[in-house]
Amino acid sequence: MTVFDRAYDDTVRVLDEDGEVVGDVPDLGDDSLVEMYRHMRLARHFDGRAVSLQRQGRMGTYPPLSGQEGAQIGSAYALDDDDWMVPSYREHGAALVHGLPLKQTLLYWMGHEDGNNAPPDVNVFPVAVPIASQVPHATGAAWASKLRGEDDAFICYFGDGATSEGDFHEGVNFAGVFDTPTVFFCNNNQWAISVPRERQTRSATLAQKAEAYGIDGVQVDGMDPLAVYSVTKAALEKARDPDSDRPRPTLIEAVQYRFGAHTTADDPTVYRDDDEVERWKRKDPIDRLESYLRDEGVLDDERVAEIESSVEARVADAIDEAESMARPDLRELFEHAYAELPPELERQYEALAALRDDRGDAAFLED
Amino acid sequence: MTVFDRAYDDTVRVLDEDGEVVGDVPDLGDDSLVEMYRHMRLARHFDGRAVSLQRQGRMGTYPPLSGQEGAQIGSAYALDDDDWMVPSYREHGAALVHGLPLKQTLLYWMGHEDGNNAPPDVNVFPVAVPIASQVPHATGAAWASKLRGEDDAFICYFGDGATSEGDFHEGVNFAGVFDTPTVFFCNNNQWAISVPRERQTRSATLAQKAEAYGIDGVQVDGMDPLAVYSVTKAALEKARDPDSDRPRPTLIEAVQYRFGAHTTADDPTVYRDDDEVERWKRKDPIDRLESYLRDEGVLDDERVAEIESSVEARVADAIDEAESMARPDLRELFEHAYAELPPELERQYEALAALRDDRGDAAFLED
Amino acid sequence: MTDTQNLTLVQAVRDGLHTELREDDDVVVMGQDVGKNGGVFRATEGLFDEFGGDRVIDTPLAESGIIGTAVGMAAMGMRPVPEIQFSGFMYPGFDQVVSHMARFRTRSRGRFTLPMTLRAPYGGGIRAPEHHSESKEAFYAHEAGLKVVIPSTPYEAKGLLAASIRDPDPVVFLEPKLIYRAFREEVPDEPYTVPIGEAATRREGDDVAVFTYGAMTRPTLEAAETLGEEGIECEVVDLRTVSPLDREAIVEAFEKTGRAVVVHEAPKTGGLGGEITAILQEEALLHQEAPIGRVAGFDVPYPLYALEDYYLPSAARIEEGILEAVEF
Amino acid sequence: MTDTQNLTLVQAVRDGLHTELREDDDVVVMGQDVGKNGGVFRATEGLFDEFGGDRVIDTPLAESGIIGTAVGMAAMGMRPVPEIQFSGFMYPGFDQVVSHMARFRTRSRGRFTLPMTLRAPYGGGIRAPEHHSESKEAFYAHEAGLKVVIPSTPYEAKGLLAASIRDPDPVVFLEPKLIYRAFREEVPDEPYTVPIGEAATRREGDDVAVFTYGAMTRPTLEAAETLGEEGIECEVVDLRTVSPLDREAIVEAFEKTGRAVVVHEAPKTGGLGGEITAILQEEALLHQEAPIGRVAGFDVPYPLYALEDYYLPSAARIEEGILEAVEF
Ligand SMILES: Cc1ncc(C[n+]2csc(CCOP(=O)(O)OP(=O)(O)O)c2C)c(N)n1
Ligand SMILES: Cc1ncc(C[n+]2csc(CCOP(=O)(O)OP(=O)(O)O)c2C)c(N)n1
Ligand SMILES: [Mg+2]
Ligand SMILES: [Mg+2]
Repeated sequence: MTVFDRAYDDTVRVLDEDGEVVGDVPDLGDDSLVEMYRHMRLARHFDGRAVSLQRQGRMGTYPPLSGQEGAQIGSAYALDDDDWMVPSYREHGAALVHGLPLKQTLLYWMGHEDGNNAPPDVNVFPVAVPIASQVPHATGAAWASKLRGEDDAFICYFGDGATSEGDFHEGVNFAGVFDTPTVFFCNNNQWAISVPRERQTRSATLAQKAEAYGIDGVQVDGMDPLAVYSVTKAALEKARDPDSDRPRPTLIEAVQYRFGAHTTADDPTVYRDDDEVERWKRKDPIDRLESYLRDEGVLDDERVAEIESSVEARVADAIDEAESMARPDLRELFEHAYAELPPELERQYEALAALRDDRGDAAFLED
Repeated sequence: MTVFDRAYDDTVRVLDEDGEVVGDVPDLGDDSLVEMYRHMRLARHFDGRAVSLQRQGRMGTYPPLSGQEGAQIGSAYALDDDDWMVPSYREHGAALVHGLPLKQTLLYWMGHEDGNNAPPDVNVFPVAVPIASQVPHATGAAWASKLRGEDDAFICYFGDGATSEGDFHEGVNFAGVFDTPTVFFCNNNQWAISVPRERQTRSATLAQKAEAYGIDGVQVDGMDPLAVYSVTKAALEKARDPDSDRPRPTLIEAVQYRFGAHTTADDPTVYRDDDEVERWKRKDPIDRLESYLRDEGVLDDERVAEIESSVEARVADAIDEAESMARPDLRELFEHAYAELPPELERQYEALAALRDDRGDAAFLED
Repeated sequence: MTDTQNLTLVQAVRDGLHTELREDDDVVVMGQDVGKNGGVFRATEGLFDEFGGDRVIDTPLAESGIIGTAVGMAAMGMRPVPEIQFSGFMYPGFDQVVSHMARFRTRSRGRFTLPMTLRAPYGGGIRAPEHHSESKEAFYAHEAGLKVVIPSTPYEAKGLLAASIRDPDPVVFLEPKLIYRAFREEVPDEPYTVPIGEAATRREGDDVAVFTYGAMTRPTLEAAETLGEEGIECEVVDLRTVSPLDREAIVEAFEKTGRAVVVHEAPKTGGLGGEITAILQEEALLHQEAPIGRVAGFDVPYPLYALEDYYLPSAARIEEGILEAVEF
Repeated sequence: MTDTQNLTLVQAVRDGLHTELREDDDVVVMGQDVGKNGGVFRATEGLFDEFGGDRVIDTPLAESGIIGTAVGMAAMGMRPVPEIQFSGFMYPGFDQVVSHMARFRTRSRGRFTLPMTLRAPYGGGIRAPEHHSESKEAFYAHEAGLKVVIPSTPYEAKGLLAASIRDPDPVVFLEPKLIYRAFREEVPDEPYTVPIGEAATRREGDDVAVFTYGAMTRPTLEAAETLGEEGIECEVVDLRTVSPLDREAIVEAFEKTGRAVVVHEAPKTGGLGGEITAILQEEALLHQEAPIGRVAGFDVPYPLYALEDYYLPSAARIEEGILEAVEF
């Protein structure tokens, strides 16, 4: 019996809220477990710093991820390097694990497209802002890989709200029909801005939406990084196996909570109770894994302190790096609209550059 | 136990292929049963005449319905007069039962918008050509009725192919969330032009897509008019009952077959076998009901002949009526774009009218 | 004497919704986060508490669902006011806009009409993420059957919104979010309308007619003031409705000056600047003394915010464009 | 000497697809009914049998799914050629076109490019049902990052399609279905391209420049011939690419004649006629001798077929429009 042979509401768990083992601990080795822990801390710390950069006017609107580290880091750890990640806008943690430099995430939210230009060997798609629109991309990209006889798997992230969009439906349906190697990973963080999960859809679980596409669906405790790792790993393996007797695509519903605001532009106290937040905070994925690793004797105060300071240093460095980047050159506004600039665009650029030279930046820039 | 408490693939049936009773015959009375039969014959005859009008150049592209009379007439009979019908483009049979004059269907396919202008007391929406786009309309219209405290139910028709569109997903999901009095009636005729049902989606049934929306889903033999009637009736009653302990919306999958071409512009022999067509023709809904009614002693040769000739006369009259309508006036091109014509449109109209007066219709019209 | 409040544009929108919800039971407001949350820009603040969840409706995250169900409601005679959170997210529902909203009346020869108003904040300049800054009013203006309204002041925002909601035809109502909170104006508490289809002269001048709308009205007026100090007098016309255009007002302002510039933040190619130029060509060539200029967004995807100030027409670029027309 | 076949436009499209499928393994054709059925217009006839279901792919009925998965394929370096069955059904996938197809390159600073070609038959005149006759090329021309190509002859259809498929940028390729089978031309069997971005002069003349494209090229040439008999000589320019426009060719033809008319079947307001007028204003006002005319579809939803002959610009209307420009 695989992890896919269970009721949709039979949530997969490995660690309970106190970090006690209640399922099968994946065979990862201590070093990897510590690295997972470190990445969760890194993501959490990054998140706090990013929010405060925004508050200080050093960054634009930013979507925090705190509370979702278990799902992000757990799932990203299950990927091979060659596998591809197709994120929404909140998966900085997952992208980090898969090799995207923090500096790029910072740059992106500081308003530079460069943030999306992942290094060539980092298999991460650009941030997708229109909800669920990346779902068909993940199906298509995985389909391309299958058509070419390659054996990479693809993971696509999206939220609970995204499941209401037509693109979710069409993208997952195509994956079922063409049996593409795609793992659809739904970060059900209970809220789509102010709209609660229950108002998004009347289905009892999101995992059961798999039924509509004839693919596997499974619910996992998204705040349990080890459970997430295991389920994602199993789904990726199935995706990579053309001879599997099950459908290659899987819909994973990772049940979790966003601790903070939807973005820095949002005030969640308007639409949700502190009580609810507190209740979910007791499930904190970082505490859980830490407690398990301490019980196992893999982590102690010293190691945790070392991790904390290494994490702080890494984030600080990334911020320095990002902030030392100059405002992109005017030319960048035009450069990548086409492979080769059409003459009219060249002219638009030249007119703008001439006016800037003539009147100075002050005639354009607010700050 | 209601008709909704069954497995998605446990197809509801009343008459078998030979017209033998295999389920609960609805309590309709002989007259109604004969009227149902008459309407099926009428739809079938109309269909053949429409195809031949098209062949003779007396009508434009036309989508035939033969084979689908069981689903159309059976479901439409379940509606109250005050209930609303939201069709696609193939439901001439259903619309007829609900009061839309045949003449209007003819006019529509002869290229007159007038065909869509149903009489005020006929609760039929205009034909919707973009696949599945009428699904949210049916949800919204039903929702309006609910918000106003009215107790009308709404039936929305669409095909198997339509279930792949985002609008199907979004429309049905809204219905689930807002518990609208809508019956989603899927005419699964096995083909979306040349794309077979199995390539449309990997789910084993279309009925099970209801799972994604937390509503009831049920499969019915769409070529069994009595089964269709019963299931639709139950779904409509549930829709009309705000105190129902089940979700008010229902997804009905009516399994059936289109005997003819997708439209008169299509050649189905390119993509499907004669064998398959023959197999399905043995399930002909008209033969089935006829055989049942003959067995019951309700129909005999004489009655059938009378019905046949009344049907022929009615279609012939409708064709005469439709063909005696003049080409709409030029003004009609502009008249209904807005409640009141903006000055520029008035000008465009006047310029065109002046040119037509000057150069005559021959300067515009091909024929 | 009527009571007034000193409101920003977004508050005036809210007030307009409030008034219409109160006046007409058939009006409902619907969309993502418009209910409990009061809208991401607070355009629906407090309406949920006052009118309840059946009049001010939080919907699932699905634009086609929002617009498509509103079409169904409107066909039944209600007056839904769906909100799309940002105009850049209209596209998943674009089919419902062009294939149904625009066509139900004509398709059914007037049996079904769609008295609905589709609201969305639009335009750039607020340092927002990708897809949050576009202005694609030209899409809607090219689709017959729709009216397209863009307010630029609080007073008119309320009046134009009321007129849109009461209009028998479907209206796309685009709100320039850059000036949602830029300034305040006295706005009467009582219901009133500002007519759709009529442009407004914001500044009189004999030298050149400048046509604009939405958030670009302010930098255009700023440029006009600067040029005024140099003795160049601009007539600034705020179109307010971009479909159907107020051709009469446009032609009149041009005939007065013989020169014209169109300012919009939408990309230049295919924007309304071309349409207005063509109208002037058709109707008033003999008055023309200079090429009709366009100061517009560039023909590139709207950038992330590090470069957006270069993208949007600034007062400096507008001045430059006007000068070209004047000095020709 | 190369072999040729005498083909209709739709056959030339098919031949172009055939050639590119053969030349490049990364090319795949996908869409509704393109496989076994060979396309509802037979534009993909026989390709499924020759290249198999992994290269010529029947998809579910979902435009956003078709375009969106093609975006994903293209991002991985393939060259998908999705077909939308009629351009009027592009809209359920419009978000994928404007939010992704147009923007992937710029968004990722060129790391991800989308060498994809989105084909759709467009335009009226074939007595088709609702939504089957629209021409909304202006939507795509207003969206930076896309190229928009419209052939009008069999030879060029094949060459432009090949150029589009090989282009590093995403192309919207609109096929005028009214002339899918209107006439034949010798089309070489071998691969060749016709460059994107270049207009073609179809007829020389000194009196007036007439700009058009797609199916309107024929009635325009017809009108030009009629007027030629009366001594009025039209220069007829077929734009072939409507984004980016060949401004040079447009301006040159205008400078030669001082008069211009734009002909398109798209609705007048917001159509490309306005854009071309504005370009001429910007670049060549001093040559102008008459208002720039527009002969276009009316600003109403495209009618059902009983009235469509009135809707589409006919040779008579085009003559009339040209005469106005000439007699001014
Ligand atoms: C198509 C579209 N509509 C609306 C928005 C505005 N918006 C941004 S995030 C969001 C909520 C998303 O909720 P969910 O899918 O649950 O993801 P989460 O933000 O919770 O991670 C909305 C409505 C958008 N980005 N795209
Ligand atoms: C949005 C959209 N895409 C494509 C089409 C073209 N088209 C017309 S009917 C059809 C197939 C519909 O299949 P199905 O939903 O099964 O209904 P059926 O015709 O079998 O009744 C297609 C692809 C369309 N009308 N609308
Ligand atoms: Mg969420
Ligand atoms: Mg079908």
